[in-house]
Amino acid sequence: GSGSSGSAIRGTKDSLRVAVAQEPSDWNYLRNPSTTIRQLLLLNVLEPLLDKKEDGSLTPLLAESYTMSDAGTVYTFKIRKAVFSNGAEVTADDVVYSLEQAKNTKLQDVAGRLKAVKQIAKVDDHTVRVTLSKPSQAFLDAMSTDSGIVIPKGSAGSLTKTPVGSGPYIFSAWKNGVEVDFVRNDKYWGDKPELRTITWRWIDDVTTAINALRAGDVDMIGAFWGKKEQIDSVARTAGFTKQVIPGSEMVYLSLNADDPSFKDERVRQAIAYSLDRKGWIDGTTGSGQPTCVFVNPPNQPWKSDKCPYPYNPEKAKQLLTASGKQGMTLRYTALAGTQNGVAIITQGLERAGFKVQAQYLDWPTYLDRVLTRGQYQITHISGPQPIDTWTCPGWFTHDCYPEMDNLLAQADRALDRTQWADLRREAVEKDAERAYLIPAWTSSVTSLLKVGIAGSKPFSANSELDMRKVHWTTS
Amino acid sequence: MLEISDLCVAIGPHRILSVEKFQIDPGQRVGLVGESGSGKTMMATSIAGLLPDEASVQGSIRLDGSELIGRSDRERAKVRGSEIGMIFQDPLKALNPLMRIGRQVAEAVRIRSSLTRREAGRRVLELLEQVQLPEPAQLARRYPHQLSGGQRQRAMIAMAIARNPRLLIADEPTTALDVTVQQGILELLLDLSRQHGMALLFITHDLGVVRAVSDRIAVMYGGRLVESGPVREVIHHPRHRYTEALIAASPASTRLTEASALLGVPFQTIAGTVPAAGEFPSGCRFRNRCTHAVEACAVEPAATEAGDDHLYRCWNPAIRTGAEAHELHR
Amino acid sequence: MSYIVETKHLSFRYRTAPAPSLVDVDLGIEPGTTLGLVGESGSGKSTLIRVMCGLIPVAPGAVRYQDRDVVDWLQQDGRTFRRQNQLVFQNPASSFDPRMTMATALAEPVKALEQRTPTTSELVSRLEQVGLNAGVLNRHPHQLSGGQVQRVAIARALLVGPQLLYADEPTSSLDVSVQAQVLNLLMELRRTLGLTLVVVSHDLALVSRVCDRVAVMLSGAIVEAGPTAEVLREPKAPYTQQLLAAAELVSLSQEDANQ
Amino acid sequence: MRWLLLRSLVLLAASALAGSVVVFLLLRLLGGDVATVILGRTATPQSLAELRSQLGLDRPGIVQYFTWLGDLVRGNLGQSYAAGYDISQQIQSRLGVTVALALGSMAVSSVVSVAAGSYAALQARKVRGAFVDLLTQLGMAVPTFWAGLVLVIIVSIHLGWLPASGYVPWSQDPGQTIRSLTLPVAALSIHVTAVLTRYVKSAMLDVLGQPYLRTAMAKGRTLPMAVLVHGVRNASVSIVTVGTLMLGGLLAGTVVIENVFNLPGLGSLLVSAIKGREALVVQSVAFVIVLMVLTLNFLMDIAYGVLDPRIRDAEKRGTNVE
Amino acid sequence: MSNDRRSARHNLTPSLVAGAALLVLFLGAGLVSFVWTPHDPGEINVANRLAPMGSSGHLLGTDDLGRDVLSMIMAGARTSLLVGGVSTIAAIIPGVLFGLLIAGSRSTLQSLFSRITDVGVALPGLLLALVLATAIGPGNTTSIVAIMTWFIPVSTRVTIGPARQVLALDFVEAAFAYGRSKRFVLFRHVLPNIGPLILAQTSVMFASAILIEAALSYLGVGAQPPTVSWGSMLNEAQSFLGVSDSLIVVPGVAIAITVLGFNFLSDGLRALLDPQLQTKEVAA
Ligand SMILES: Nc1ncnc2c1ncn2[C@@H]1O[C@H](COP(=O)(O)OP(=O)(O)OP(=O)(O)O)[C@@H](O)[C@H]1O
Ligand SMILES: Nc1ncnc2c1ncn2[C@@H]1O[C@H](COP(=O)(O)OP(=O)(O)OP(=O)(O)O)[C@@H](O)[C@H]1O
Ligand SMILES: [Mg+2]
Ligand SMILES: [Mg+2]
Repeated sequence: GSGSSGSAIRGTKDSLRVAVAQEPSDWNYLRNPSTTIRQLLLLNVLEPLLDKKEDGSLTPLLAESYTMSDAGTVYTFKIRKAVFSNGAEVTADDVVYSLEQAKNTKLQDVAGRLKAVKQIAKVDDHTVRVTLSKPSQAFLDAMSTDSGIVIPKGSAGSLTKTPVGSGPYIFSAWKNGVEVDFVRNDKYWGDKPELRTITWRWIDDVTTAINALRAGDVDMIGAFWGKKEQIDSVARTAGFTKQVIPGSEMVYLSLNADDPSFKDERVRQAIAYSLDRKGWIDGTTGSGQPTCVFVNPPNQPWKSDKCPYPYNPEKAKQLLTASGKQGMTLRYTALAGTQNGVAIITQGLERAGFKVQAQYLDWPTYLDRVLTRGQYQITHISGPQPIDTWTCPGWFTHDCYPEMDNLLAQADRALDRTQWADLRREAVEKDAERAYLIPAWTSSVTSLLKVGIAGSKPFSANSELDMRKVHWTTS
Repeated sequence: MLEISDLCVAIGPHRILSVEKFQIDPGQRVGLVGESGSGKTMMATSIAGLLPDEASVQGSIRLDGSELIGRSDRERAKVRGSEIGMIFQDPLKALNPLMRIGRQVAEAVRIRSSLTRREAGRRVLELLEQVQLPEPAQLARRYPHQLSGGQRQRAMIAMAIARNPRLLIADEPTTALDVTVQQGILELLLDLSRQHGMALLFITHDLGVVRAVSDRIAVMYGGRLVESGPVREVIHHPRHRYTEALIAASPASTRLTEASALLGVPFQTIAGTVPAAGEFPSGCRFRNRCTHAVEACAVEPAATEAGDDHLYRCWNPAIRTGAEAHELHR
Repeated sequence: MSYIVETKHLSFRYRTAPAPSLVDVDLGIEPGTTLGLVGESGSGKSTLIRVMCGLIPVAPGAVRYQDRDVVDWLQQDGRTFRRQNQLVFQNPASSFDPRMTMATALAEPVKALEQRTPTTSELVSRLEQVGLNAGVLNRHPHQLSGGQVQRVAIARALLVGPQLLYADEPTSSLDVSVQAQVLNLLMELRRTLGLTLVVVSHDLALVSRVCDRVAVMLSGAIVEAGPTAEVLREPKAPYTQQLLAAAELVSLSQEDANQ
Repeated sequence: MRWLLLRSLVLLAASALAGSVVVFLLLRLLGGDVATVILGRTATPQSLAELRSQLGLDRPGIVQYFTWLGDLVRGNLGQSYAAGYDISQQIQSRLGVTVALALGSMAVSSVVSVAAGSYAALQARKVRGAFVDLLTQLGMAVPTFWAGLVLVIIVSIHLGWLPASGYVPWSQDPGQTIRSLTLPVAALSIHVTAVLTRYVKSAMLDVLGQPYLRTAMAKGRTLPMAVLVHGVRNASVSIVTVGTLMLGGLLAGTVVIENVFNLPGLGSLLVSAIKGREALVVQSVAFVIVLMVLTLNFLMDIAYGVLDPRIRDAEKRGTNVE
Repeated sequence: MSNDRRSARHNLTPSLVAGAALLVLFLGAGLVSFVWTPHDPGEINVANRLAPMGSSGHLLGTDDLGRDVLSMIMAGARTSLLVGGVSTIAAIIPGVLFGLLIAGSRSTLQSLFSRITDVGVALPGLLLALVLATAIGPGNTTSIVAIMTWFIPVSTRVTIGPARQVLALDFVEAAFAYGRSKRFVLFRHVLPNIGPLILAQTSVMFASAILIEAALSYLGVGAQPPTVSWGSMLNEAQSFLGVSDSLIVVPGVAIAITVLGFNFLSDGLRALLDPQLQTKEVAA
């Protein structure tokens, strides 16, 4: 795109304007599970103790180093010399405070990973000791996620509007409904980022976002939420490019185990066999990795190629016929906006001999009805939750069985990360066979950007849009 | 002063007006009568150049010898107001409801004149006074709906005479008014005409009104002039059978003081109704309603003179000669 | 009392009107007579007859029809009252529903008041009475001339056999030639049917030939009433005198004053 | 007159309140509440109950409504539950956008439609008039959001003249504000202009048949001048009435257009507040929108009186005018 | 003026013919779609997605799921027909009824009711639709209920004025004078006389209903799959600007043609049926 508007800002080397979809209602990562909060804040503004590499291994971040006791129940973190954006020094008190907050929050995503934590204690000004009730790989892993974020002591209250952290960027101004501005943190302890400002602009509408990009109103669309063709059309345009990285969100079908029609495993299997994962991806975002097992984020060491129910319409039909339930009506409850996905799944189901009745709900209603009350028969959704979320009572799937729980618990207690990975693999494979929770694919995170922007991280472990190394190459 | 010859107005397929000859002398007051749809308004609007777009006009209308037909709207607009003034039937509708009376009169005063606002204001008051409106200054600030019917009509007259036109056309100016109010307006028009030597074309369907204001009368039927002449002459000695029937049917022909004697006596009537445009018979247009129609009436009657500028178009007139008429009248 | 209808201290004001439209009106009409109601526009003529035939509720004052209060009539025996009191309006064109044929329109009062559908021959005989023929039955109001519609309106009023016929300016929107026809018709009906007639008009000359009594109204009040000849000969109220002078000016028979 | 004004104002407030009650009741129909939204996927019944009591959502509806009403009267609507932004401030800042959109397109379409409508009326029997009619019909047939999309494709993407989306506040750069509002206003104006043009034409035709125009011509005016001096104002009286009728539709249009152009107006605030079950915000925004429409209505009523002295007089007497 | 009208009475005006022709197209598409469409409008064929206009077997191309656009347009006509028809009729009947009753009521009540309908007219119906859609879920029912609630006060208001005009005519008083009740007069005299106006209004409303339905579906609160709607087609197509412009063009044109048809029809009807009663432009 060309045009004369805003030429004063555009093209300068140290600022970036990024379009993002959903404005979060607030920024309190301890209370609000919004992905956007993690996308924008994690690593950029708020730093956890550890960082995760592409292969899933952990490296120190705000913690300079850490040690684990032989029994795997005591972790000691040495805190780096760093300051928060409000000028205060990062101390062990802040870490204790932050971890306590995370452990005690009602948000299961954040608190759940810290279940094993028994005690968090300050050793000295820059040392913190965490004592676990049992060995837990989940705990260590959590230190690289939002559960391990460190904020100034007592600042949880102000997280909603003005989050303060020790990251390379400072959360400077939130213009509600319009945009939020980050500016470079000149007191950052590590390598200072090259960008001086990042402006995140909310644009709900895909086309609007693309138009804004083409017209030069923004430089980049972060975590693009549109269709393949749009991505391709932008990427084909001179001056623009795309960047696709594996994302941490998993797309899956869920059958309500409370529903008697699903007691017959042939019905569940028929549904699973009828699922055209490739078609689903192509018909929706166009980028993503089909998967039959529940592995997320994708950079985990327990990947599995196992697929108990690959797409097989014939088999689906046979199984349904065998179960004697041909022509049964499935009440499909879906989130508004996922119509294309439902259309594709429906076509598969109908070929197998089901009838489908779709109902679309907006997010709060969906939350209330499906996720909280479990009033549905079949649904699909995507999210960053790991398989542990489905341990008894099985969340909204209501599928509770001890085998997986045991395997996961065992894994968590493993002192060795290989063993941990093996056990988890076993667990997700087992779960895939049950076909209550039917994994479909992991979504990719695509960003559309102007040529000349470089330095993005090639993976995303916790939905984060890591801007630490992003910079303009030319201008 | 005004001369119309072979004027022919058509709208769509129908010839609505065809007038062979009609004239008004300076200072003369002519009454134009006829039933509804006889073409009176057409005649007036042709003279003023206010015919609807869709009308097609042929013939000639001359004002002081200069031809008006065929001129552009702009040029005819120059004549309107300054040479020819015009007032209309319903004074409420004919006034702009959103504009104060004073401004509407001032508009008439100031068009194509170099008067300043103040001078115009003075002239407005003068005019309002001239048409005998009470408290002109205060009245000028009112809106049309705040005036009575008679006052509105007077305001209309003030506009029409603002630039001392030589001819004033009044199209049924009193039809919507009460008789007592009508009386005032008629007297005012008479006065103005006499004082300024202004010619008056007074249109009405009421013979009594014509009788009250004009010296000459022209009777129309079906878009034709059927009879014209001095008022007294025509009313007392109508020639055309239509004129005769019209006078007889008019309640105004009853002498009020003798009314009780006539109580319950039927009015004389004209059989049938005026046909719609295009449904008139050939020849004399009145012949299918005429009780005196003869064979000759199938042919368009020629204009016949009955002396003293009295013209009529009838093959079987009510009175044949002046002498006979004289006798009859006595 | 030999009045067929009588008003007593009738006053009335429209809810939205700035001034009262009727002020203490006392008026009696003897059966078989014709009353002319004259007065300037807005003097309350239409209002008065509306009140008299029960279309507007009265207060204060009363209207008595055949020695019985009209309110009482309407409550007890509204149909009979309406049958006996009929109206003819000023504007023939608007007094008929443009969507109804004359046959339907004529049948309406009979259906409403007598609960039966009149036969075609019944309608035709009424039409002949007003000088029309069966040809008009299938027409809509706009397909008839003003005079014809006014005749149908009179026929419609007559179909239910009224005792009293109110005619509100029945000729003011008609041409002179047609006006005479309608007036003649009314006079003839009065004679043949013995109707009591109330004719509203602003034309004194007209009233003088049609009505045996006249009432003059001004601003809602009756300023003068009496036998027509008397009122015309010796008008007492100044307003009546004014009216007469105005009528005199436009009289055809008058000698030439302006010459 | 003053009493009349007071009466109208009271009526206005009453209507707006009635509207807010309706909205309040409607909100109770919605599934889920702000607590479900805040706690998201992993909420538990206990945590929900706790949060609800913390936010005061467990109080009876009546209490909640009157608390809100009290806040409204005090002019401080408090903060949104989840985001914690100041509601009054938020509404204020967004009101500007919506009002600019609505008034902008009202202004544009008034001007264009008066010109086009008068032209069509004067040329009613000619081909040129018919052409305007056809354009009008097309304008009425095109969905507003579609027009917006097409404008973006042509003007922003292909020609690159104007921004495709977004909004720059007045305080920041008025020039940019105008640029950012140009396309939305244009898109919004198409339908409104078309409809208004029809009305103007019909009102003008009506005026053209009025005797007072003939009177003006009899004074010596030419037809165009007579129309200009006497016709336009008379026609505008009936157009104002229509304008009132169209306001509701216009505001609806802004919601859609805000969506197409991603403008931070009241419409998008409302949509996001509904999505987030921010009852307080929804209620307040709805109240403001209703109040806005009614106020504009009220102003139009006044304009009507100013334009037409007959109305003024009738109102003085408290009568209906027909 | 009245002569003009009278002569136009039995003329088929160009508007009427054009309107009727366009609507035959629309109704035809909608009705035929019940028994036949070139393809099943819901049939997905991801392999053949975004086929351009004129490709073999797909006259108007295919959408992002490979569905046949022509079939979807036909099926979409059905939705427009259903939502437009039901909501308009469901609004016009009570609306006109209220209008008649209000026009016939006493003047104090009248001004009160008029005020209420004024408020009703002023309220942005889309707000209601949005809230409603969240409350009862998006779908055709939501569109219908929202459009209906939007249109009821509009049709009430449009009825009141002309009804009062008719009520002021002499034949109404004549009917009272020969003993007809107010109800009879309202339904047998007033209603038939404002009938043509209402018919024209219905046609205009139908057109607006189609526009509103499209807007609602576009915003995602209207028709939901598998129901096809032109508005939701546009919503989906919006993602393919610059990729497959025909997806934007085709439903937009379909909407415009249909709305144009109804508006023309309304004009034509008014010219054809209008009696002496002077009818003004009607709003929606
Ligand atoms: N605009 C028009 N289009 C078609 N015919 C018209 C038009 N104006 C008038 N006429 C016809 O022209 C004829 C003469 O009309 P005109 O208005 O001159 O009659 P009039 O004598 O003034 O009647 P009235 O007493 O009712 O005013 C009538 O038959 C009328 O129907
Ligand atoms: N429906 C009404 N509402 C308010 N005022 C009315 C109504 N009808 C008549 N008036 C007023 O009542 C007064 C008398 O009206 P009415 O119609 O009885 O007069 P009228 O003598 O019949 O006049 P006209 O000769 O013009 O018919 C007038 O001042 C008029 O303005
Ligand atoms: Mg005339
Ligand atoms: Mg009257």
